[in-house]
Amino acid sequence: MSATAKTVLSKNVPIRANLILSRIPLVVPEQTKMEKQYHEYQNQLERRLMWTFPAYHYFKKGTLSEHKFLSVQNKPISKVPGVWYPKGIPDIQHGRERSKVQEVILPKSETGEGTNLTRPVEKNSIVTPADESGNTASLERRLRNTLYLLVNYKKTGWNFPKFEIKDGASLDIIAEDGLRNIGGENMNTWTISKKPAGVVKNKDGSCDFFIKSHILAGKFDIAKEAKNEIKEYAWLTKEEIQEKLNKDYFNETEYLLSK
Amino acid sequence: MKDSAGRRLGPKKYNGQEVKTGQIIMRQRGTKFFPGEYVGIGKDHTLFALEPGFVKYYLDPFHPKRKFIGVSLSRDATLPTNHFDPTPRRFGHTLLDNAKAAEKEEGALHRKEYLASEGIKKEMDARRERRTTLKKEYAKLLKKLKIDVSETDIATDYLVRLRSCLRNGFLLGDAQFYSKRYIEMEYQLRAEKENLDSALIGSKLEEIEAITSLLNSSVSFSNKFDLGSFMSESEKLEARADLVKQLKEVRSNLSNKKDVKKLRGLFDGASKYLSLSDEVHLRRIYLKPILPESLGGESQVVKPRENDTAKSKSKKSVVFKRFNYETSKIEELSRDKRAFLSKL
Amino acid sequence: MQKRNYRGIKRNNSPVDIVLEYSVSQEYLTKMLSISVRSCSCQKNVVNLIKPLNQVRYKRTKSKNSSGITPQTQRIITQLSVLSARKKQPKMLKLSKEDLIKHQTIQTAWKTYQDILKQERQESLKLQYNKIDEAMNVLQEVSPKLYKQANVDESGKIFPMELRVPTDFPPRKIWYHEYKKQ
Amino acid sequence: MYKRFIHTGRITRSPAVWSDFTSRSTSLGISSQAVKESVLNGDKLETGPVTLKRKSNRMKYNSPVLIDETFKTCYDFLEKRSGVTYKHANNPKINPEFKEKLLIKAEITNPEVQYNFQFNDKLDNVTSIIDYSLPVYRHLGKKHWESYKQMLLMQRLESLKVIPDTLPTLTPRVSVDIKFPYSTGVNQWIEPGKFLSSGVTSLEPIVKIQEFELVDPKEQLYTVLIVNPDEPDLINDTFKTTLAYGLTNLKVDYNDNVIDSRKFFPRNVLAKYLPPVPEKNAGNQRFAVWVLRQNMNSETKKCDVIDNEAVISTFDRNNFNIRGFVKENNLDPVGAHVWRSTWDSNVKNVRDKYNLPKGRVFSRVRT
Repeated sequence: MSATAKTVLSKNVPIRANLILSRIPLVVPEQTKMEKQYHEYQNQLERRLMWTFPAYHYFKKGTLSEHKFLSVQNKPISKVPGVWYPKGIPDIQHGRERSKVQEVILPKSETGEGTNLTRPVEKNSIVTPADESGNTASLERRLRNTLYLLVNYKKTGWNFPKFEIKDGASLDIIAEDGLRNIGGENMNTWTISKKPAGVVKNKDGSCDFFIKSHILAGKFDIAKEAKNEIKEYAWLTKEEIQEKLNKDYFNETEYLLSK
Repeated sequence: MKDSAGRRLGPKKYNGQEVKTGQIIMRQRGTKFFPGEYVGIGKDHTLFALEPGFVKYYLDPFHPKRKFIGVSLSRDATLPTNHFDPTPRRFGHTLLDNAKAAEKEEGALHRKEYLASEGIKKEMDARRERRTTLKKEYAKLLKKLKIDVSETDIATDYLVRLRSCLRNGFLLGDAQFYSKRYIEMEYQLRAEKENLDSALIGSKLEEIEAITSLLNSSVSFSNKFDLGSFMSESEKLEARADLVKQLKEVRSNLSNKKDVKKLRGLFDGASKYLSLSDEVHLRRIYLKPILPESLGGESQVVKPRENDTAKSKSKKSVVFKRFNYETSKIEELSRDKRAFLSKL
Repeated sequence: MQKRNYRGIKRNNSPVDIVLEYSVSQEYLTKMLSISVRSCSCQKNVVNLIKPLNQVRYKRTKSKNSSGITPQTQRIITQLSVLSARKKQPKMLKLSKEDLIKHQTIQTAWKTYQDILKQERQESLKLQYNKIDEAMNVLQEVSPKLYKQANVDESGKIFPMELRVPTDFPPRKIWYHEYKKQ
Repeated sequence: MYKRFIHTGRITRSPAVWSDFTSRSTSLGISSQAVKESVLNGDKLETGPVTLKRKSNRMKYNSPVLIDETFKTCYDFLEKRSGVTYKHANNPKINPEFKEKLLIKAEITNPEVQYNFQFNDKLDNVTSIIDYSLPVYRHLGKKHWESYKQMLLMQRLESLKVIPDTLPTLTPRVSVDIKFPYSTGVNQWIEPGKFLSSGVTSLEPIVKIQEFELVDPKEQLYTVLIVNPDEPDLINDTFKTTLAYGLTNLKVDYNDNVIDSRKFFPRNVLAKYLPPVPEKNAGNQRFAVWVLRQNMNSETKKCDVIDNEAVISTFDRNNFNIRGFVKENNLDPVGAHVWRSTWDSNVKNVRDKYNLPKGRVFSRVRT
């Protein structure tokens, strides 16, 4: 590879630093049906095979909390001599049927929400207003996916933000400075490495190097100075990027993006 | 400090020296030398010869850090012997030429064997006795069934053998072949010993073949290994269907102990045409000790009426307690006695 | 422990205990008598000593054993029993032939699935590594200076604390937009 | 985050491979319909698992929670993968060894195959249940054999010094079992290294040769030799090897593989069976059963046939050189077995039966 590159490339070709700025997923990916079922199955097996919960250790005898705890537990069938139990004679130890899955139920708190040990869990919606309105400029969209920053250059159209090299600065510095030049200062980013993650060799001999970075806080806003250069920007998932970029370019950069 | 006297350690035999069994080759503290081929080691690590031969000091590539002393059986053999070569061995016993001594030695038994021999002999006699009576029975039976075999002795031998093969769990085809082959082999060996004419042997083998094939098609063993006349597969199926019909009929109107006896009686001859597993299966179905509740009729489970007296309850029906999983309560139920085979 | 107490009460009714009680009262009597003989002059004392005789004796509510255990010991016993398997192990899980096969199939499928995921990840990482390698080679060709800058040792670089770990559900404030450059 | 594409709606369902028995052997499925239903559609069954025979036991039985639902998903997943593997395996261009591997991979996760193999007898060769002509059962059979019987055999061969006293070494590849049904009518496979009485061994054994490897059963020929390396050799004060039984040019199927006299003709017999007749005080005698593959000609794809009549004249069965024999005939030792015999009071009857001379008696003590 490098042998062929040697013949083609010469020094003083135009070099650009491209920045792949990503927002990592905020929510874990959705479990497949198999994963869900397997985990639930294993959970149930574990409950069946677990040692009996020693309630007497946690609740002192004769206290109100003990009474509260015991009153919400499901009572197992008790054994009475001389009675025929078609599904097997009950085998109860410490209030648990030994041959069954154990369920430990925590009593409700006084207000009726959650248990007295935990606050009730409010589950926020994974679909955000930005998803509903289709606002691609928002960072609060597609929480399960990684988002990448794409800008629409007036001259060349949609692309990753790219910056010409300056004297004395390394690729990552150029990329970071360039980002702040076009997107404002109020961004917290973390560049993974000084080393480029990939390269695209254009037909005109110029080279596009890719620097990977994560946005941690703040937001990208087109700066005044850059407004004549950039039309708009968007935070897009891999699939959406595929639609925006031209096919060859996407194929060359696909490996840098994750779902 | 007091010094102890010398312990006289060191080699007692050197490389190439001849040794007899038991001779000490080396006295040492710890295993300076390890015992190699045909060399033993004592509790104080003394090395001694296990076979008469020639002492060899050697190294073994399997244990590169050890030095070995071995005894080779011949003067020019090198040790260790190649890993994949047969081990050199010495027989060592002498032939007893004296006929009297040989006979005495051959008759000698270990104490335990001697003590057991009486019992074993008795058992063998008893077994032989059982076999002869069985053979006699079979001969009688063959006569009764009017099966004409040219040699009763071969036929009964074959049948006794076949029975034991079947008892040991061989499939019928295998059992028949192995029994026939046994008779053939026994005959062939006898003929060879007596130097019989090959034509005679051939005719005899043909006769055996004829007898066994005749027996295979005219008699068969029941699943209890009793001999009877032959039943073809279709006959067996027919008999089975007939039995099932009768069983159903008797089972459907059981009312007293006599009926139960009759029901059991139906299975009397069934071992002839039912395989063991099939018979067990049918017994399970038709001699069920308690009728299934789903049948209805007398097998219905009912709650005893309030006004029934305890005595009247127990006379006609059986009262029991059962846990009801739907209501999570213990129910007292009664059931007609006719649902229980043993209580009729 | 309550069970033992319960038994203790019951045992008081047994003839052995009645005898025992009797012997105790005998002892009491002799003791009392000897004292009363010694201090017959002191009327008050005698009255005091006689008093217990008139007292009604009730059933014992604490067994002899439990009275010896302090609450501290009892706590240690409870804590140890939490660790011990006695009475706490479930019944052995015996699967029918069908269920055994089903369980094995589930485990095989899961293993296969994990293998696929692992393989995919390995392949992706390998590809990325090769691309980095290629990019560095090209960079060395086209700009040795940038190459040198890119090759600066980065050991000691720390992972940013602000990077959030994905959770099952989004937080109330999804993104911190108000970040200002410090 | 890496890809998770399994069980997304995009993938179209491939045809059910494991329930299609038009091109697959029926032994890849559970033969009993009830048990099959119980395994594959256990959730539809109301009466509990069928393999529990008693109704009361079925009522008492509790399946693990969610096992049926999870099983169904996993079954579909594995079946789909099996379909893909079958597609590769049916490619006519691949070589047979690789095809065998693919066929194993396609079926080894099939619960029906696992049921058949785990809960049935592996020695009976009932082709409707375990058919060793199928690669997957051969693979499972080999793993099962290697898990115990192969190790036991090697331990016995090594500790009894059968190797190297008869042949230098052995890489076991076939499972060999022996039985003596003619002499006693006892239906029992012999454990390697067992002491057998002279009555049991008085008539020839039958040998079961179970192949696990990919061979051509229609062409491949086998030789079976039973040798005794412990015959006293008084002249040299050592031992010599005798040939107790020899069979050549035997054809063995994957399933029909018990060699008794129905399987061979007098022309296959290299040496007629001579029973063990140890002499008094001559020690224990080992009888090593060697199973050898005859050389397969790689060009003609035919097996070399041993010409028994010519070969018999080249050796002396009372002083048999098994190493030389194996080398001359280009044989490949693939399996072995061993039993031991010692003098007992029945030996003289056996000698009498075979018209052998009276046994010698040796001194009890070695010189």
